Amino acid sequence: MFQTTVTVDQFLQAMVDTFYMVGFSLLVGSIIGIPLGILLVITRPGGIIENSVFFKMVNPVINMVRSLPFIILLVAIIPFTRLIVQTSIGTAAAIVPLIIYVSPFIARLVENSILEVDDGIIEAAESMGATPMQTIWYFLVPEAMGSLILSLTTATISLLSATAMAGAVGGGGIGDLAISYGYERFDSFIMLVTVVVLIIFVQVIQSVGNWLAAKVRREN
Amino acid sequence: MFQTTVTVDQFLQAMVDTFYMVGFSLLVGSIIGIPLGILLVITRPGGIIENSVFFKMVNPVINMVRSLPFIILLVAIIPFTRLIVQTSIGTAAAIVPLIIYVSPFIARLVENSILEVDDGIIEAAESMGATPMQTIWYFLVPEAMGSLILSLTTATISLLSATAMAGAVGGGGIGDLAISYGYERFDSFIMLVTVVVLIIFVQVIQSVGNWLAAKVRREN
Amino acid sequence: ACGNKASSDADEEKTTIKVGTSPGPYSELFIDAIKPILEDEGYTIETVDFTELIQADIALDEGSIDLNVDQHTAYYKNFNSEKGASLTKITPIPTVPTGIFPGRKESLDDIEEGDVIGIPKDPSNAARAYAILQKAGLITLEEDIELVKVTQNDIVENKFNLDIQEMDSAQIPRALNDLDYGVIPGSIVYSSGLDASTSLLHEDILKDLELVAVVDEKNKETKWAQAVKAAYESDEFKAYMEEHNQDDYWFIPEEIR
Amino acid sequence: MIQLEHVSKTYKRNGTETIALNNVSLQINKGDIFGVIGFSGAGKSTLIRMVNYLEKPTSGTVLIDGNDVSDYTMQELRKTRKNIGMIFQHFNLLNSKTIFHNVAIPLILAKTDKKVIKERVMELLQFVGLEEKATNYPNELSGGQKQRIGIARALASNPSILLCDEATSALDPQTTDSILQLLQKINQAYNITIMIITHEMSIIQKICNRVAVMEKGEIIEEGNVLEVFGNPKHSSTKNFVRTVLQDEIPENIRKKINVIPGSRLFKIDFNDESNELINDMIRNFGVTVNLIYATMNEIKTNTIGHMVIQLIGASATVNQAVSFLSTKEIYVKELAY
Amino acid sequence: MIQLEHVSKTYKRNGTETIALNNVSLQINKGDIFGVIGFSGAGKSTLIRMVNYLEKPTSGTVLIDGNDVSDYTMQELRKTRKNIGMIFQHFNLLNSKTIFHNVAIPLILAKTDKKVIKERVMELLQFVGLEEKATNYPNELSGGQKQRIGIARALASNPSILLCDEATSALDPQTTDSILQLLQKINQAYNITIMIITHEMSIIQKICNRVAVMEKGEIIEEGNVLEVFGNPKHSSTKNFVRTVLQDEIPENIRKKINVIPGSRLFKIDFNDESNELINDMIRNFGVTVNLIYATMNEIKTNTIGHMVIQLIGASATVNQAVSFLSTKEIYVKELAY
Ligand SMILES: Nc1ncnc2c1ncn2[C@@H]1O[C@H](COP(=O)(O)OP(=O)(O)OP(=O)(O)O)[C@@H](O)[C@H]1O
Ligand SMILES: Nc1ncnc2c1ncn2[C@@H]1O[C@H](COP(=O)(O)OP(=O)(O)OP(=O)(O)O)[C@@H](O)[C@H]1O
Ligand SMILES: [Mg+2]
Ligand SMILES: [Mg+2]
Repeated sequence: MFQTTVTVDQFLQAMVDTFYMVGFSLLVGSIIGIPLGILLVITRPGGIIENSVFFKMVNPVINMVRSLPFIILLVAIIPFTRLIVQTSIGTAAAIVPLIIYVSPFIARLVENSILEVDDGIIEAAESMGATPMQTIWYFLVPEAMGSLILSLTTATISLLSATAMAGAVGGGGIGDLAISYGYERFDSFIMLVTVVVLIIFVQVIQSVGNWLAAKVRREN
Repeated sequence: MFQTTVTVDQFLQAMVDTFYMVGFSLLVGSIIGIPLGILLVITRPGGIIENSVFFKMVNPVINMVRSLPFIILLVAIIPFTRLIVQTSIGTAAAIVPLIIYVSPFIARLVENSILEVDDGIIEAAESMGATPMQTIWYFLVPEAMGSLILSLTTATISLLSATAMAGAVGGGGIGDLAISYGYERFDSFIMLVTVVVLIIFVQVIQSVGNWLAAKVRREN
Repeated sequence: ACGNKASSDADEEKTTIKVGTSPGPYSELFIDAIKPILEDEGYTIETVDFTELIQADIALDEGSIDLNVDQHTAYYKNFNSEKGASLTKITPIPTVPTGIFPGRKESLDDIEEGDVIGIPKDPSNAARAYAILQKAGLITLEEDIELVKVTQNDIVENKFNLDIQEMDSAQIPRALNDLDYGVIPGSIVYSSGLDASTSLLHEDILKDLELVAVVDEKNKETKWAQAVKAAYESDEFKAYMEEHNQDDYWFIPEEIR
Repeated sequence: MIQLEHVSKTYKRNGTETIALNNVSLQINKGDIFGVIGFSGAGKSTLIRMVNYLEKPTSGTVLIDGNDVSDYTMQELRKTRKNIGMIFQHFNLLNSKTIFHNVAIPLILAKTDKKVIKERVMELLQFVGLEEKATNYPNELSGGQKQRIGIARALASNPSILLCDEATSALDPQTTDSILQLLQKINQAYNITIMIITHEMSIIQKICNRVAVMEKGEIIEEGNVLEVFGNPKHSSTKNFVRTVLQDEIPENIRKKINVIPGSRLFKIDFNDESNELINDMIRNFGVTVNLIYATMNEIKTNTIGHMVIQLIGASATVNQAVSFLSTKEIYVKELAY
Repeated sequence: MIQLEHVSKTYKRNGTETIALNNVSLQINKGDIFGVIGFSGAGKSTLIRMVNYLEKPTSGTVLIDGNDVSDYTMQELRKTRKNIGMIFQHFNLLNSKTIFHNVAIPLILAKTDKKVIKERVMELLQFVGLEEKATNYPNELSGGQKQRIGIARALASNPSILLCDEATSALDPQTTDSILQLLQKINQAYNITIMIITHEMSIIQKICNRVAVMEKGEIIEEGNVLEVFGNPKHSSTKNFVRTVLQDEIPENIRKKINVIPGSRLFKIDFNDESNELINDMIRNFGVTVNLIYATMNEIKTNTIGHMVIQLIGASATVNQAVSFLSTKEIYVKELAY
């Protein structure tokens, strides 16, 4: 039961890789996805800077990226990946498709959160002559913050789950360890350990997300 | 370019399998996930039927399921799958893990949507002596409907993307075709066709979702 | 095949070999038996884990890794022609044969109309599976078909109308309860701890389906590549195989016997 | 009957406490139209939310028909609440539902027959003058229209207690009057108890029989409307009374008074009893009486008011006239110019 | 200066049309305190939202300082709006931000220096009596407190036009008065233009110099406050005037009148000019004058009012007294008992 071919070093490296992949893709994915989600709200018909050209261009692109199975996405963008990180393998190379996978996902969740902001708030912003940037920054984002945090939490967990597929390009990480040792090498011990670690990760992410959201909503 | 080893029959079968997997798992996943999401809102501290035992039990379970990479989930629940559908292979067997994958995902999105309902509405319900079921049905759900529809749209698209992994148990479907023929057998024609079909699917799902949500929000 | 980082003049001095490894016995064999030999000769071995053979080949082609020991000739040739790559073998290496294993049915004699049989879905292993099914006389494939490209559609005759389920190879041992038979690649037999001797039928390993050590064409003659080849052919390795292959688990190609 | 006994409510956040209600005791009898008046932030909304237990008191007891609400099971509480209609200060309408549905919802919750619902809702919409908005949605209504929907909704299930949190603040006086008349009508017809929060004295004056004046979380004066407002003790109460009853001479009238040397200024009660006063003084004492200012107001069915008169004449005659006033048992007060 | 020219606004949904504004023309001059009064749903909120172009007119033109707002680029529109403060009927506060931040936001948008913001915000919070709530959040405030925050926010950036959509509807009269005084002060000090929507006559009466009365999307009467309310033409206008000026004898006073045979009842103007009337009639004609009812009210700095008197005496003397009244150029009308 307790015998395994995975070394402690390997395991620690996998932890590091997972942190790195999730952290980095979440960061960049948010930097891309959050503004994108906001843009989807404000450029839509009736939005504060209604722009049907932008909306009708970006909306399908997001759908397109969202429609590709992760492995296909990963292959499809190899040339792009190489352009960005000079290689198509390893943790760095996994991050590019992860970012591309999570950004539109975040955009959709953000879009949904921002759409829930009361119209009256937007009117207040308009009446003060707020620029679109100010409306976003001082009105929409703060008012949607609780929901945005929960959305990012959801995205982070989906991302963690997607890093498991990073193994395809030698990305490593805990999920890959679970798949390539636990699943493909039938190493039940490492399967158990990795699953427990993943559960703990998710538990922590969700708890932090819930706590922050509740704090923002001033429920605690 | 236009040569391929995939037959038209095979392709149509894949379409049918995808529809079947997405449709069925979405249906059952919603039946499980929506009430679960609502329960998460109403049993949480300060909720209308505050129940910390339930909340503290279910919340981690959802996190647990959400933390597993799909393929691991699939393996982990094989005994359960066999119990339900009598087999661990084929499309039917893929549906069980898909449901288990999507239900907590839907629950989280629903939770986020329902949390955005104005407190005043809940107070109105309370003041009328509405039962918890009535509060959910006549107050929370209608008020969150626009957001709920967008959440389900997001879940459907994630689900479609997850069906690609159903190939692991011989589940078939368009995504699997893309991977095992387009990707693994370098069949660029079928890759192109499947990707186009997936994009169209997603486009349709998102458009229908957006349209319905806008309709519910009376924006069109 | 562009963006090659490894500069050729440095090749002569190259003492670090990057190996793309995949789950299964071939990478393990390399690490257990070949790596120590190479290290004794002053080489440093770095490994990069892949779960996808294609990705390993792509990495090999672009020069991110130097060596791969997880595929057969048919596979890399197909990769070359599809991707315009120029991978080449330096030596055949020990190979674990694929076998038909019992599921719900104990013996191939019990085969019946409509039986369900699980085979690997990845093309490299699917090729072996179709070959062994043909060998067992259960199906007939089109003549002159390139084995690595075989799919269900190339079956011209399916005598028992078998329901052939293509699935993840690692899934097959786990699904034997729901299969009448499973065609399981040696690597998975090894990993899953199945008793190889319970196999109902062994494949005859065709030349093109022997595993090979693969490098980029232009590195074929480098010192380090030759060192790898030499390691597989060395007496030390032979002794290792002698010791570790008592139950004939491995098929050892003629060249390195 | 509604009883609050020593009810306090404190809000805590980050260590700071806000005392919204401070040891409030109150009894509202069946059939009362009970007004609660007070400055913004006095604790009126908090008080009314105690009654249907939307907010639990930090300490103290809430009794409905003699039963301690904190002893109720959820089910009993719901049953009680079904009998309590509430009009919210911020309306709390369902934006996703039509006006019709918004008004119908208490009936839907009570599983009322569809046909009955339809009739009842249309009747209520007619009452509040919005039958043509039945198929509209709340965000298509004006502020006052939303408020009227809130009123219709609260009345839908014929509650036996009605809680109104500034139910007419967004309404013009005419619409307010028609709503108040409606409330009065149902109060009389069904003997329902109505609790009205407002800061408009005119509402208290028109329909309440009892009133509580709140300040800083406390009830500072309480009782029969005429008693409280006829003889206000606290300065806050006086301030409210002043809003309907201009208690002092308006500034610009005061400025224009012709200050005749030797003349004196008096403020006296003005009610049904004092119609003949001026005439009598002029006739009986030969004093000249100028009417400077007068105001009169109805509180429920009673009239209260006062007037300011200027008496001119020989100091002795003026004195006589003043002592005549004193015999009349009316309030007299001399004012400085 | 604000000009609306033939402005109409129609809302369409599912084929049905709601005409919220119907060909409205209006001019508000710099420094005006312009009141808009009307029944619930009359179109007041729609009208005020035309001014800062939160809502585009379906037809017609909106001019600010002579410029057609529809010609503005977004940037120009924003610049104009920065100069227009607005108090919303439903407050529209940011729930995620503290009270301090809510009031500060127009200044933050204008990139004002932090220290200046702090001073200005605390000053405003003091004005509206909520400095101790600076670190609270909107959902911790009472209805009236929220409204006061909305007022403070609208004033923060010293706008030159202030739009108030029922800015005091949730406030008690005393707080309302202090807000109105504040508005009046800034109107005088900075000559800012204020547009006030209300259905409380008392507000118009206290601070507006001009008024428009709306009904069903139209302006039915408009002009100087004293003119419009001193001599109301439309019945709606009369109804509003009646709310501050009880035009008719209250029912229960009327009931209690002692109907003396031969006596007659008259309603006459009651203003600065009529102080001595009663005295004069009694003295000069020997008629007995009972004061039945009187009310007096200030509209801005003018006083209007009326009284109801009962004249008793020989028919000839009464007639003489009545004709004496007529010579006084005051309004006299005989009433039936
Ligand atoms: N979005 C909308 N869609 C349809 N009708 C609307 C919409 N907004 C306002 N209306 C209608 O236009 C009319 C005028 O509304 P407005 O809000 O201007 O009234 P108001 O005079 O401000 O009333 P109140 O005093 O009740 O606030 C009302 O009949 C209202 O129902
Ligand atoms: N959730 C809360 N947290 C902190 N303080 C609160 C909360 N709710 C109310 N308060 C405070 O309690 C006091 C009473 O509030 P309440 O709403 O009862 O006043 P009100 O009399 O209804 O005033 P208004 O006439 O302005 O509506 C106020 O000072 C308010 O700021
Ligand atoms: Mg209140
Ligand atoms: Mg309005």
